[in-house]
Amino acid sequence: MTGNEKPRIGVFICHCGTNIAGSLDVNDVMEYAKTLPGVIVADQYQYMCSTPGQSKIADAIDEHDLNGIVVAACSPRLHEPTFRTATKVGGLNPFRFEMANIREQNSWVHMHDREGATEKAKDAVRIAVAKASLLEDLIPKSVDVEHAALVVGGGIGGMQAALDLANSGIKTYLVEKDTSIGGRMSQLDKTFPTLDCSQCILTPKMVDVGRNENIELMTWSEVESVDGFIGNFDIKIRKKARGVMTPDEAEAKGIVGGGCNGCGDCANVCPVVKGNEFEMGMAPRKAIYINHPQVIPQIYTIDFNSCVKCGLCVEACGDKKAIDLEMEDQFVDIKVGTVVIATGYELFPVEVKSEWGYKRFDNVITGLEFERLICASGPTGGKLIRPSDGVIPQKVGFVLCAGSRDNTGEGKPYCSRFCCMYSLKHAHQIIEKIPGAKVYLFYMDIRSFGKMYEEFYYRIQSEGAKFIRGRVANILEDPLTKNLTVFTEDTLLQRPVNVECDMVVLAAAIQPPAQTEVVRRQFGVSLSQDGWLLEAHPKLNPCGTTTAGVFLAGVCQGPKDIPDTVAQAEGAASAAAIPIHMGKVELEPYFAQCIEELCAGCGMCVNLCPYSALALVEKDGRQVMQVTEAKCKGCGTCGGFCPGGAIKMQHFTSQQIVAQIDAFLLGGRGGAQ
Amino acid sequence: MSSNGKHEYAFFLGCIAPNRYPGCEASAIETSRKVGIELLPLKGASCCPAPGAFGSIDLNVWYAMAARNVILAEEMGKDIALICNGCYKSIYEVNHILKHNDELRDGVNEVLAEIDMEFKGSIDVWHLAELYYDEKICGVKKIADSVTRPLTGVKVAVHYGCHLMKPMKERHFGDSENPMWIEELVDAIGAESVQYRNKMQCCGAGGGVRGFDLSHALDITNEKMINLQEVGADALTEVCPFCQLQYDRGQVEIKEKFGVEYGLPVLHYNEMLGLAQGMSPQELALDLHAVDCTPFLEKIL
Amino acid sequence: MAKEKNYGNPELENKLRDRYFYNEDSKADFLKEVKRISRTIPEMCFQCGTCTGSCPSAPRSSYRIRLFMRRAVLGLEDEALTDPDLWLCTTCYSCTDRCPRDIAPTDVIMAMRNLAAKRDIIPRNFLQTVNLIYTTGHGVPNNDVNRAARVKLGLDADPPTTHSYPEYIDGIQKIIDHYDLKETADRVLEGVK
Amino acid sequence: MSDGEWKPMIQAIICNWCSYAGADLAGGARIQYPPDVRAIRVMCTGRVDPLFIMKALQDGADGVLISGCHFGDCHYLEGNFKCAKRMFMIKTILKNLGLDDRRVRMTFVSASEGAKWGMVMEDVINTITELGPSPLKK
Repeated sequence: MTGNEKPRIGVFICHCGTNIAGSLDVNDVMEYAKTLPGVIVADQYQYMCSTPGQSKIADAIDEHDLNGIVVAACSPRLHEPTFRTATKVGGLNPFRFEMANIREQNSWVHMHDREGATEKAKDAVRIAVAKASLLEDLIPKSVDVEHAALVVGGGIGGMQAALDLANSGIKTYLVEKDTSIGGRMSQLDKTFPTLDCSQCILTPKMVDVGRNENIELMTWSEVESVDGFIGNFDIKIRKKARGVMTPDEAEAKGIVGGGCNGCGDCANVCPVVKGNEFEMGMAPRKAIYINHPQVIPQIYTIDFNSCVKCGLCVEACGDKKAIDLEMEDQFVDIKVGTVVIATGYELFPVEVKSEWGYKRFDNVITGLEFERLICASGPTGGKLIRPSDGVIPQKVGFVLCAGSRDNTGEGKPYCSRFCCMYSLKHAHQIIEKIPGAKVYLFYMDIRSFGKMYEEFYYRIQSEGAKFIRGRVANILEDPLTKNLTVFTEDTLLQRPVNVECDMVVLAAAIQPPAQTEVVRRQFGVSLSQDGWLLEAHPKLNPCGTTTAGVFLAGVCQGPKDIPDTVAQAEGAASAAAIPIHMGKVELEPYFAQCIEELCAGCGMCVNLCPYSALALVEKDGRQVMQVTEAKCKGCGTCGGFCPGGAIKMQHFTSQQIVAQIDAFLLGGRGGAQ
Repeated sequence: MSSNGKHEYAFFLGCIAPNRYPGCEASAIETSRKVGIELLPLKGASCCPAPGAFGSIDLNVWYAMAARNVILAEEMGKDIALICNGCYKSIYEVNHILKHNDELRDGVNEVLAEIDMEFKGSIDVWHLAELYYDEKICGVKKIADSVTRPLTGVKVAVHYGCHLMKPMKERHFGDSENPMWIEELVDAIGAESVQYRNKMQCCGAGGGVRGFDLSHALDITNEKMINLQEVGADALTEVCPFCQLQYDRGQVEIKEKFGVEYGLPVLHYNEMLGLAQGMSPQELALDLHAVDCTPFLEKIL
Repeated sequence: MAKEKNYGNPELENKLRDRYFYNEDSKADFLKEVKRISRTIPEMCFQCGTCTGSCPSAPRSSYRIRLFMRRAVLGLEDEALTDPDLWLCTTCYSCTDRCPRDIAPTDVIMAMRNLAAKRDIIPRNFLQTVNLIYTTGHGVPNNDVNRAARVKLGLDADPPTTHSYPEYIDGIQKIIDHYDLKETADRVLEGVK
Repeated sequence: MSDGEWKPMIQAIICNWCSYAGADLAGGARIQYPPDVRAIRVMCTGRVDPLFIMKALQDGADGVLISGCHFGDCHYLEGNFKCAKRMFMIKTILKNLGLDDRRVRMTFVSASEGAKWGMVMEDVINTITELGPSPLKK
């Protein structure tokens, strides 16, 4: 409390139904609170977060002229905002509120020690009261929000988020590490359960993205560095050397009417042949290439790792002068208010599970390879043939959970969530394309949870696919015919199974892409145990992250099928749009302040600050530190180090923290003197 | 390693090598000496004991009995080398478990105290074949260099044996689905190693099944024989006298019970290596093998 | 505990015997014991069948290791321990290497065999091995043909094991007796005769 | 306390973004651990002034736990790293004061490591219980 203001604290203890009251003695805690210095009133209620609960706070402030509020309930990470508002409604500055966590860190973790939990709760309240007695009025810092957003990743999730942001009038940068947008979905042939052609529904979106005036598309680019915070992220983008200029870039260089028009003359003359990663290496591409006809943008790219710089392409390109073999990476600085991460997934290297022989047996392929083999625009023009001899397979086996639901440490413990459904779709496609073909799905459970998914499952069953309830133990290859024998148990028949197949498709698990670690560190996003990006709250804030202004869309947050990805992308986009449309965001006013009388001007803090928010300035003939509040994020690292105690961390002052420590240790355990 | 620059190990014999296929024992000692590995007698060793029989009745006895054998080597201050997968399971695994599980170790030591012995966990246990493959000890090249009579022109299939490779997590050989390192050792002695269906399948003898239900065990062996015949192997090699017994005597029993004859010679890798290093069939007591090795020998001698 | 049917006609009673699974059929201690001895966690099993699919014994018998895992989880002690299939595991550990739940089914079988042994359910050949080791130190002892062969090879007639150093037999017998294994062996082999 | 037996008093200071979130997660998962630790929340372990730790010990704390994000995960880039560096200094001072330096400890628990938080609690409490009451207790 500032000045000689006497603390007048109100303490409110929440039962949270039986969540708290079931494991500790709320009444005892309340009676104890009444005895604490500075406490004018103590009360309890079933659900403090409910409207009546909140009005208790407002009323008490009014009735007892309180200047500090303590609520002992759940975690401040959940309800601090709620009770700050209640405090404000009561006419107090919201930062006069302090929360004691007696649920997540007490009643829920000491369910079998009522006495210990009650003691701990009393201490927690005493500690909170000690801090509340020293709280001060604070005014949140309000900053302008840059009217632009960044979307990282140009798959269906990233594209959807970018379109939504752009269509709501926000300048949107879409950064894609690959040469074209479209992501995994553009590799798919058909989509379940509707069976519409993936490209057919995707390309319109891709075109929209390419055309949208509010979207600045940056393919073959990656985020290099991130600075700043919500409202004002300063981001450096690396535009990888493409070797080929767009018409605009060409124009900028004074080459009129030049630049790449996607004619492909260059690729025709290029002597270097490589595997096309878009076709899972099953089709060739040149060193100067586009992955497939529908790429957006229609600009060729040089793979400088394999280019021999023979210059034939330059000749072929002629007057367009689009090709620059000496091109180097360029860096672009952009400023955005919010960010959506949509970095998607990659396939788990299923050869690790060597019993299935992927990469050892020619005719064992992954689901993604199957998509290309069955796709009309794929390497075989949609004619499904088996790799070993180009023969059309008559007996195809599908291994579900290939690496998913596996906690041996080799595989992935989670369910990859869309493999069941695409395997059903694959089964349908074979039955449709190859009359008389036999299809076996080796499964543990068929997880057809989505809209019209179970119905799709019925359909595939009725089409004659054979479902064998058993996880595949191993696969053997006949060295001569290259046919495969699949071994498992039909757990329903309770008989071991020995099925010969011409081809086996592994529904391989998915995993976070390699660059996840880099991206998450750039944006300060945590990982969940399974390696996917961690959302702010698993149920109530699935798009948000612990970094304000950074949101998640699609599989990067956890396995999802296309509908769920698009849905989350739209959620993330609207969440990312809100601060931008508000124009301003309020930042918690936890900045450092310099107590100039105490500052010796040693400058140690200046180098400690990760945001260079501190500087030494001349003041009445001596050096003192000065804080640029706009830059300060309130970590308190300076305050933790200042030898003279000259730095005051608002809302976490040394005085307040020491008071909390004293309250705990000198107050006697559980209040016992 | 001893002063004379040789790698010295306490040689744990087990039962079947010394008492049924002495050629395995003799060749192990001879061939190892030629590649700088000295195998010293482990005096007073017993059965490992049979992991199937003892493990099934009471794992604690199995721990204690195996520990006794390990301790004999601890007293010599030498690591153990052995040539049988069954022994490998007992001796290697028990040594490993007791090193890492205080509760079990104390339990075992309590019993061993009655005979004034204590498991200290001071040595390691190796299969001779892995020592051959280990560059630091011997390595494929050294094996190849020791060859004076390459076994050219013969197709040799490899049976790894279960207890050598599995469970993967309690071994250090990595992949147990399609290992190739013993094939490298086979190629090193001039023979042509061949791949066959279901290479890693059990010989059928383990877990006491050979004794409990012979025809069941033989039916598994027979499946292996069919797969081996399919690729026209001239001989089968393994690193386990018990598997050898199952394949070698097994073929006779298969003929009796199922009326099928294969006549596929089955030789322990050390017997193969012995031949390649110039040892005579007599020095390897190949005449004790149930299946006549002559057709195979004619191809290489 | 299955409901009795007293129709005074054994054949009929057997034909119509109660096949229900009753919760009383579960012996919780059985699972505990299996876990203690096997040092693996059967509850993790989701019955995928990878084990049976890997099993060399399954295709030639009624042995289904997956069922034994189920019996462990449900505590079906009698059903598990009295089933002769229990002894058809060759302990090849293929199931253990492939189990996606990181369970060691083979060790579960070994644990069940240990528990069966406590009830004197042990195949004769296992006990004969015990007797041989008790008397000679070897499960497969030396014989004269082999001795002759050994000598020809320049080896001692008997290997430097308990065969050449019988003084070690005493220690072995002490260990085996500590667990009353010899006694068990004699009792059971006697009983079977 | 009702019964006379001594229970340790352990002061924890934990960061808002990782360890506090991890502790909350442990709650959500109902991971049970003994209740002898009292936590104070700061935004970042970088905020932890050595003085706070000294004060706690002077007040008679039997142990002090500082817990933050894993290196590289710090919400403020490297506050946890700066704090970790200070810990060496603090531990040296403790030794010079003749205190067992295990009484002060820094751990790293992320927002997704609820189970780990439970283990840290068990471990810290066991360690301090073994060390017994702080000699500085008045």
